[in-house]
Amino acid sequence: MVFSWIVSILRPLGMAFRHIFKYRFTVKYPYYVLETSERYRGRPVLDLAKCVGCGVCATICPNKAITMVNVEDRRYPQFDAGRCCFCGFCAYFCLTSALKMNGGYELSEYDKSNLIYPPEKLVKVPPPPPERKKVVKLKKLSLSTGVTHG
Amino acid sequence: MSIMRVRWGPQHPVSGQWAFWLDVDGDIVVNMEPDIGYTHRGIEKVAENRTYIQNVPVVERTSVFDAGNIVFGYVQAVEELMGIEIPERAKYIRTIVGEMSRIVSHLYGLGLLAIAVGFETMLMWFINDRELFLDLFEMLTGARITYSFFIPGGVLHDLPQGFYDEAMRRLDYFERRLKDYWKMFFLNRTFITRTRGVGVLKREDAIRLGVVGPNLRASGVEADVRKDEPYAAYDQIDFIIPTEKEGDAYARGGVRFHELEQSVSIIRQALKKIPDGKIRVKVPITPTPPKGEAYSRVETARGEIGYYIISDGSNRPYRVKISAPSFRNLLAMPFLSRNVPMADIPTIYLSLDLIPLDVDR
Amino acid sequence: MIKVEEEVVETLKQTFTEYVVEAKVQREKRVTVVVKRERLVEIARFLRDNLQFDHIASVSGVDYPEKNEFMVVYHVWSIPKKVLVALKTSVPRDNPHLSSLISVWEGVNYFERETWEMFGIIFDGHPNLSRFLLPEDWDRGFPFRKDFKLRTKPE
Amino acid sequence: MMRKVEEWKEGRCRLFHFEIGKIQDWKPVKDLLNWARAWSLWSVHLCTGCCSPELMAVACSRFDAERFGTLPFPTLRECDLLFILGVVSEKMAKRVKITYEQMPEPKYVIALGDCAISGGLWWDSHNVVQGVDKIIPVDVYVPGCPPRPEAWIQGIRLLQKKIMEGR
Repeated sequence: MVFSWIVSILRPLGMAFRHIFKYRFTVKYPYYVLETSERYRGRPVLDLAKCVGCGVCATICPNKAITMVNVEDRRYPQFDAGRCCFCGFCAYFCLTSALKMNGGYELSEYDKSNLIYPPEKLVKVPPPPPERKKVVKLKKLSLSTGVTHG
Repeated sequence: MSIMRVRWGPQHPVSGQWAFWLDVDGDIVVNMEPDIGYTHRGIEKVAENRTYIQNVPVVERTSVFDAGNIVFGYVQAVEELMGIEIPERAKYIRTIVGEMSRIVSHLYGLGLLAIAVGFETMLMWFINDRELFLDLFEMLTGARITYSFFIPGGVLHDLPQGFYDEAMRRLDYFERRLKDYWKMFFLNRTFITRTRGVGVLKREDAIRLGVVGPNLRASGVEADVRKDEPYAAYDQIDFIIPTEKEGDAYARGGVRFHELEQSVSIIRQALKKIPDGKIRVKVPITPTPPKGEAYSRVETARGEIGYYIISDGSNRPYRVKISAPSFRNLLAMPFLSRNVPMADIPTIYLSLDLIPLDVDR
Repeated sequence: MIKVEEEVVETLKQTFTEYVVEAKVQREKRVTVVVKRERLVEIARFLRDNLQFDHIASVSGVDYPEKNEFMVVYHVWSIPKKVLVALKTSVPRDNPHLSSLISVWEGVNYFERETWEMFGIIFDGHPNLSRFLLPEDWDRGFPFRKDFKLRTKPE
Repeated sequence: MMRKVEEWKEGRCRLFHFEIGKIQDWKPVKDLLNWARAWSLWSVHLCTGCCSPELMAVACSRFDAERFGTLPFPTLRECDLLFILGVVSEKMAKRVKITYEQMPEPKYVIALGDCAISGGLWWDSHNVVQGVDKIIPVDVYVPGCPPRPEAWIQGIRLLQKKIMEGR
């Protein structure tokens, strides 16, 4: 009985020791980034040529994050990242697929007013920052190399 | 002896988003009263203000830990109101998402239980294995935690290219890990002594207090909505419902652990059996169900959730009642915290897997 | 398949003839019973003791300002029978008193407390009807009533 | 003696004939202090809303925010950083304020998730504070619902930049 108790306590230590030699699991984020999937819902990006200004995105939005604004007597969506819940309904129900949810997730700001994206800012896909070194593929990180734990 | 009133939370590493009032006599807790409402957002009222599809992200925030299963009940209730039958393939995809969500939630809950008994390695391992499924979720739904993937009428997307292989690979790996977990965690002397006999909930008490989910099954009641009233594709899938008799913290952890194994097997079967076909029936952007009411039950990771939706024929629900699992399990918390040492309170709380978000709604 | 549900409806109708306003099988595993509130506790006790409805699922209040009444719905699941019964009763809006079912199903405790807080329905015999979910200094009325209006535009 | 103790408390004790407190204004020392502050942002465990599952992901080994010195720490008297994890209800708002007041200066606040930024999904709710900046000053806003761990880390990096620049 006592022996089995000792074994039960020593076993985890042994298991943890084995993991020292396994592949490193941590993604060193600002320098290496994880590749997000194609469907990842970041900030929406607007295609001005496709947008017909129907306002379905503003109607369906549960948060009222999208409002329609006038730019040169046409109506375009204006997006407030500080309100969006990233449900992706605006892109899914967009009639002409002018909205796509692939604008990335690095949206932090010091100032709240910078979180509002008027149409001319909404069209830009953010470029990758220069400090990036490498994009880590999901597959490499996961199972082909064995255990994913550190 | 004088009895002292101690407040615990909401700013406390273990307490989460709520507080307890503990009447303590020395080190023994005499009485305990939960002080909840710190995350009360009024989901039920807010839902009356939105259309049926807009409500999907809203009801999902009931408990984002288990977002797949929480929305499940809502969309089923709306479908029942509208009288639509979803395609077979959508049912299977929903089953897969629901079970993955259960795995994610149980891993989180067990990880927290591991903290309560002083087992930080286990927390790290559980949360890291949770990432395996969060990656799969990101592949399938496009979000890590809040999926908004089910809408009335079906699901938003089909399974992506290469999902089958990736999922199978991860499940193989995860199954190997589960064996390690059992050896490391559940056969561990430290864990056993700290959870065995703590917070014993007897069968009669569990039923009387209306406890649901793994907590009820750990007390020896075989009640699971997936078997009692099969929804989605659960009637075509072969699985068992793990139960334990003891009703203590160890049993509740054990039931959750065995449910992980069952979930892995369910996902495998569903991925193999999944038929071809459409994933969504056409539903207008603002659905208007006819007058009526529906009560839909779904087994989430924490237990049965009930959605009672009344429609008055307009495009917004007249009343949405969410009978959330943690709210029903909450009554067990004061019951179990009587005449126990104060050090057992975190173990009891985290073994019941109560989530204050779910309680407050 | 639908036998058990009909049996429940028939038994209830026969036992409490005058007090059951309406009893029907909504669909498979769902029974709806509308009762008068005077004999609510007895009907609930009968459901628990004779018909094995032992597991409380939810208590919801519904506000109908046009009819000037609240509907209180108790959903009770039966673990042996695997049937859900919706026990409905209506309360006048200007005098919302209802006897608490805490002596029958102990699980209604927090549900009734929540319903009191959100709708203002007073459950007589409930041990502790005090602030629960809303802030301690809440004074803006009962939020789930229909006459409590929410914002229509974000601030 | 008493005078000396009080001077020590106020950080202006005379040592080697000049006031120590004034050293802090000397630029290299100031930079050093800011650098030290930026890399030891111990954060408070105050879960206000539903971004808490991502707290786990951030604190655990995959994203490991501890690389930047943000260790979640139980005692808020020793913490510098307050994460507002999502929705702040009116009942919680008072506690958020109390928590913020208890923290020692200098202290920083990161609002995570759009419920904390502007009320988000609960723009019409009866019990939700429409933006945590109505109660306490916020340094960095991190949108997302909940924000990805990477976005979370980006917020921490922005805050570090802000501290190091001495703003």
